Amino acid sequence: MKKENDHLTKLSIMFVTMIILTLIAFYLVSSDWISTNVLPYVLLFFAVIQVVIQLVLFMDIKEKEGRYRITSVVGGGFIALLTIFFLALLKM
Amino acid sequence: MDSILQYFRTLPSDIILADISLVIITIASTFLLTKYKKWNWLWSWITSTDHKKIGIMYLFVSFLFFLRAGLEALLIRMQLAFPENEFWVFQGERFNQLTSTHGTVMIFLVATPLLIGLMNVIVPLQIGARDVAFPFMNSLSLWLFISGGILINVSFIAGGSPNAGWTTYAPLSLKEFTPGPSNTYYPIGLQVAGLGTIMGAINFIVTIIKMRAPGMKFMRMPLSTWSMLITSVLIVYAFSALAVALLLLTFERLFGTVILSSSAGNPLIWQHLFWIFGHPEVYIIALPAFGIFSDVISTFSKKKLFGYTSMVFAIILIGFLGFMVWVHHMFTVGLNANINVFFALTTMLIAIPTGIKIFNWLFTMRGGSIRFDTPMLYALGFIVTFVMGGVTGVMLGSVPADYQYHDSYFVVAHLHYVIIGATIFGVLSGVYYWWPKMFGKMLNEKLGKWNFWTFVIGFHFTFFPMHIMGLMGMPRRVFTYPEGEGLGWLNFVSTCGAFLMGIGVFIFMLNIYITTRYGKSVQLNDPWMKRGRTLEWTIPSPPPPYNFARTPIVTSGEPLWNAYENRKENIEFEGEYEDIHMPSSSSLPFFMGMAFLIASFGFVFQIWWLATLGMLGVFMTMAIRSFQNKNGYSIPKKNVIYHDKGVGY
Amino acid sequence: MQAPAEEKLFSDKQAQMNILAFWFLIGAEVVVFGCLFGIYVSVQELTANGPGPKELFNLSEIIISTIVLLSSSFTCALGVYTLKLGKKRMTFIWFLLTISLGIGFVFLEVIEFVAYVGEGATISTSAFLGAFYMLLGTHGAHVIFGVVWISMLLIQLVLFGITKDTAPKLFIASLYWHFIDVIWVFIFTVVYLLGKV
Amino acid sequence: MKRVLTFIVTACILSGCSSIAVLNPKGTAGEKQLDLLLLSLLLMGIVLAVVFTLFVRFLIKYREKPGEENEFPIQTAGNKKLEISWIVVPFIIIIVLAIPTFATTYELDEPYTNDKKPLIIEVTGEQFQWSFYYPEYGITSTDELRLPVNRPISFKLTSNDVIHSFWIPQLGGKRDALPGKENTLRLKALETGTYDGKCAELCGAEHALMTFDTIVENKTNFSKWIENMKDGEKDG
Repeated sequence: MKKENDHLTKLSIMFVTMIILTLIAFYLVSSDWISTNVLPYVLLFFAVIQVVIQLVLFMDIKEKEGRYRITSVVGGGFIALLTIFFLALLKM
Repeated sequence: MDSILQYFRTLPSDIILADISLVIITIASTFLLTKYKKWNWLWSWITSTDHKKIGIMYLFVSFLFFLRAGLEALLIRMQLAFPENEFWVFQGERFNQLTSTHGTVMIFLVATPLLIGLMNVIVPLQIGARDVAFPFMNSLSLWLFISGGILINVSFIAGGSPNAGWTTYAPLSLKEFTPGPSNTYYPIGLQVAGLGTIMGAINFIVTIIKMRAPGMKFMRMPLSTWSMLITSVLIVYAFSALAVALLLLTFERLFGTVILSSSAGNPLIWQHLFWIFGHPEVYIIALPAFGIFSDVISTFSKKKLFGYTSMVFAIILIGFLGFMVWVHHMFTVGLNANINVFFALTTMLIAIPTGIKIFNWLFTMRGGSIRFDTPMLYALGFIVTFVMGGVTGVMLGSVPADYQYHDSYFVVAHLHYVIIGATIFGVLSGVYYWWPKMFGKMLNEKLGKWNFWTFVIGFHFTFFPMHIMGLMGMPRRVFTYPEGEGLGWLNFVSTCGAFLMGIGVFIFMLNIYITTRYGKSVQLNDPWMKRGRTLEWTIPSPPPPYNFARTPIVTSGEPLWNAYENRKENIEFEGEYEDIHMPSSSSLPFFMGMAFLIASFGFVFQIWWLATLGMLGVFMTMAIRSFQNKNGYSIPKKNVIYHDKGVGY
Repeated sequence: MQAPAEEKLFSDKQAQMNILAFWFLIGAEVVVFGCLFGIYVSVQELTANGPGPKELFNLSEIIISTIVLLSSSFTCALGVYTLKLGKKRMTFIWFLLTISLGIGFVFLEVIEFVAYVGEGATISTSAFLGAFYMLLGTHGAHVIFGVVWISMLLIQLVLFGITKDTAPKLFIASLYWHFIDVIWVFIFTVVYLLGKV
Repeated sequence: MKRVLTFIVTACILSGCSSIAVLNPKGTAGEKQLDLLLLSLLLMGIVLAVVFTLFVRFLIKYREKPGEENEFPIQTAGNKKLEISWIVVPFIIIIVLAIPTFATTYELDEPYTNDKKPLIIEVTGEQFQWSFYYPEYGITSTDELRLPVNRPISFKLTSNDVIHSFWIPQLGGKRDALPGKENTLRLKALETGTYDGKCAELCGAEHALMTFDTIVENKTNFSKWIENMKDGEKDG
C-alpha cells in the first residue's frame, strides 16, 4: 500500500508543479522581468517540462514496450519540428 | 421534364456516356447477383473480417480504380497523339480534369491500396499469425478507402472532377479560381480514404510487433514484412500531414479562411504541407514493392537474400531520408539557395541506400539457379526500369539542372519510371507470386509472359520518349503543343506504347478469367516447385480461415528452405492443437463507411443537414462498436485437427 | 469486492495491442498538431487589418481555462490510479470530474470565441485568425470527442464494472485526455503567451 | 572531360537533336545547367553501365539449366567488402555531382552588380498571358519578350492570380511567378534568334496556350523596337 501512496503523492506534487509553472510563465509575460529575446525560449522550456511530466508520469510512456511508445512520439515530434521549422521560414 | 432534357443536352458527351455505362453496370450486376443467388455471398465478403478476404477486396477495388485511371491515361495519350489535336472533348478544362483525376486516383486509390491489399493477405501469413491485430479496424480501413474512392470517382458525373492537378496547388485550387464542387471533392474524398490508410498502417505496425510467431525475431522477418513495417510508420506520419493539408483546403473552400490566398495568406503553405506528405508517399508505395522483389528474387534464384542486414537498414534509412527531401519538389518557387542545396544533398543521399538494395538484389542472383517465371520476370523488369528511374531522380536532385527539368515531361517520365517500375511491377510480380496462395490456382504462365512483355515493352515506348520531350521544352499537363517543335512523332510513339500497355493489362485480366474458370487447383502448400522459403508456403493454398492450425515455431530466417535442405517436406509444427478463437464478421465497418460517404456528399455540396446526418451515423456506429465487448467465435480443436491432417483438402 | 490487480486487468494480449496501437495514433496526432502549429506560426503576422494576438487575447481568461484543463488531466490520472486499485466508485467519480472540467473548458472556449467574433474577429478576417481558429478548433473538437467518449465508457463502467474489457478502454481514454492536455500546454505557450511577447 | 562532353553534344546535334532545346542552350544560365546535366548524365551512365553489365552477366551465367531443378545452390549471406564498396563508391559519385551543383546554385542565385548594367524586366503572369514591363524604357509588351543580346537580364517575376512558371528552355531554367511575391531569374542571351517561352505550372484551362515568343536581337534592332513601342504607346 505504501508504494501506491507514494505514487499518489508524486502525482499531486507534479500537478502542483505544473500549475506553478503555468503561473510563472503567465507572470513572466505580463511583467518585463526577462528580455523579450530570451523569453520565448524560457516559455518553451517550461512547456517542454510540463509535457515530459505528462508523458512520463501520467501517461506511463516508459512502461511496457516503452521503446515503441517513445519511438512513436519522438518520430512524430521530429517530423512536427521539421514542418514547423520550414513553415516558419516562409515568414521571411 | 423539359428542363431535365435540357440539362442532359448541355452535358458533354463523355459524361453522358459515363452515366449510361454506370446505369448499365448497375443493372447488369444486380441482375447477375440475383440470378445466381449471390447476394448472401456478396454480403459475407462485405462483412468479412478475415485479413485474406479484406486484402483481396482491397486488390479488387483498387484494380477497378486502376482500370478507370488507366482509361484516362489512354484518353490523355489520344489527345496528345498529334500536335494541335482535338480529340473528342478533352481540351482545356476537361483535359485538366483528366490529368488531375488520373494522378489522384493512381497515387491514392491504386498504388497505395494495391500494396496495402497484397500485404494484408501476406504479412500475417509471413509472420505466422492467425489474423491481423485488429480485424474489425482492418475492415473499417477498407470501407473508408472505398468510400473515399467512390467520392473521388463519382465527381466525374456529379459536379465535375478535381482539375488543379493531383498536387492541387493553391491558389488555383481555391474557390476563387475553381468554383463548384470539383476541388472540394479532392480534400474530402482523400480525407476519408486517408483516415482508413492511417488505421490500416497502425494495424500493420501492431500486428508485426506483437503477433509474430514464437522465435521470429525482427531480424528473421521476411523482407516484405520488414518493408511493410517501415512503410506503415511512414504512413502514420505522412498521412497525418496530408490530413492537415486537406483540412486546410477544406476550410479554405467551405468555411472561408484565407490562409492559402495570395493576398492575405501564403499559398506556399500548401506546397510545403503537401510535399511533406507527398515525398514520403513515394517511398510508401515503393518500399513494399522492394520487399516483394526481395522475396521474389530470392525465391526464384534459390538463394538467400544477399546482405539481409544491410537490406533492412537500407529500408530504414530510405524511410528516414524520405522525410528530409520534400523541398526538391519546390526548387523553382524561389526559396533561398541554402535551403535548396540542403535538400539537393539529402535527395542525392537517398541514392546510396537505394544503390545498396539494387546491388544486393543483383548479387542475390549470383551463384543461384534462376528460373524465369512471371513473378521473376517482373522483378527483373523492375531492376532495369527502376535503375533508369533512379538515375534520373539523382539528375533531378541537381538544383540548377532541375530548373530545366522541373514541371516538364522529363519529370513525368521520371515519376512513371519509378512508380510504375516499382509499384505496379511490384504488385504484378506479387500477384503472380502469391495468386496460388490466395486462390489455390496458378495463373497461366504463357499468358503471364505475354502480359509481361507487352506491358513492359509498351511501358518503355510510352515513357522513354518523355525524357526527350521534356528536354525539348514540353511542360507537363499541357493539352496541346504546337506543330513544328518536333514533338509530334515522340508523342505518337508514346501513345502507341500506351496502347500496348493497355493490351498488357487486358491480357492480365484474360489470364485471371481463364485461370479462375479453367485452372486446376494446385493442391500444394508450396506450388513454386519447392522454392518457397518463408512461412506462407508452409500452409495450404488457399489457407484455412485461421491460417495456421498450429502456431509455427521459427528458428531461422528461412524456415521452409532450411527444411527443404534437410530433405523434409515442410517445417515442423511443434505447438499444440487448440480451440481457435476467430473474430466474427461485422457489418458495422460497411455502415460506417457509408455514413462517411453520405456525410462527405453533404460537405461537398454544402448540404448541412445531410452532412450532420452522415456524421451522426458515423458516431452512432462508433458508439455501438464501443459497447461491443466479447465477440468472435471458436473453432473447436477437433475440427482443426480434422482439417489439418489432410482430410479436408 | 476483491480488487483485481493491475497486471490482470491489462494482461490480455488484445488490451496490450490496443494500448500500443493508441500510442502510434498519438504519434500521428503529434504530426497533425505539429502541422497546425506550423501553419499558425507561418501566418502569425498576417493579420491583414484585423486584430493581432496582442489586441485580441485576454490572458487572465486563458489562465482559467488552462488551470481547468490541467486539473482535468490530474483528476484523470487519479481516475486511472483508482482504476488500477479496482475501486469502481472512485474511478467513476474521478472520471466524471474529468469530463465535467472538460465541458467547463469547452464552455470557456466557446465564450471566448463568441467574444472574438463579436469584436469582428471571424475566421475569414485574416490568415492569422483562420489559422488560430483551425488550431484551437481542432483541439476543441478533440476535447469534445474525449468528453463523449469517456461518458460512453462511464456508462459501460456502471453497467459492467471494472473488467478486462472496460479497464483498458478507460486507460486508453485517459492517455487521450492527457495528450489533449499536452497539446493545450503548447497552445497556451505558443499562441497565447508568445502572442503577447 | 569537357571535350568528351562537347563531342557528345556535337554528335547529338549532328544526328538531328538540335531541336532538343535544353541540349542546345543560347543563354548563360542554360549553358551552366547543361554542363550539370551532362555531368550527371555521365556519372549516371557509369552507374547504369555497371548495373546492366552485372545484370546481364548474372542472368546468363546463373540461369537454371535443365537437370538442375532439384539442386541446392550454396547459400551466401553476404560479403562485407562488396557491401562496403557499394556504399563508398556511390558516395563518391554523389560528392562529385554535389560540389558543382552547390557551386552553380549559388552562382545562379548571385545578384548582378550595378556595373554590369542589368536590364530589369518585370514579368507578370496572369490567366492566360504574360506581360513584360521594361521600367528602364517605360514600355509594356504582351506575349512577346524582346531581349538585347549579350546584356545581363534580371527578370522580376510575379503573378496576378494563380501560380505560373516562367520558362524559356533555350535560355535557361524556369522560375515560378507567384502571386503576391517577387522572384528573380537572371540570365544573359548569347545569340540572336527566336525562342519559345512557356508557362510550366498548371494554371487553368488554357495553361497549354500560355506561351510567348522570346526574340533576342542585336543592340540596334532592340533600340529600334523600343522606339517603336514608345511611339505606339504615345499613339495609343
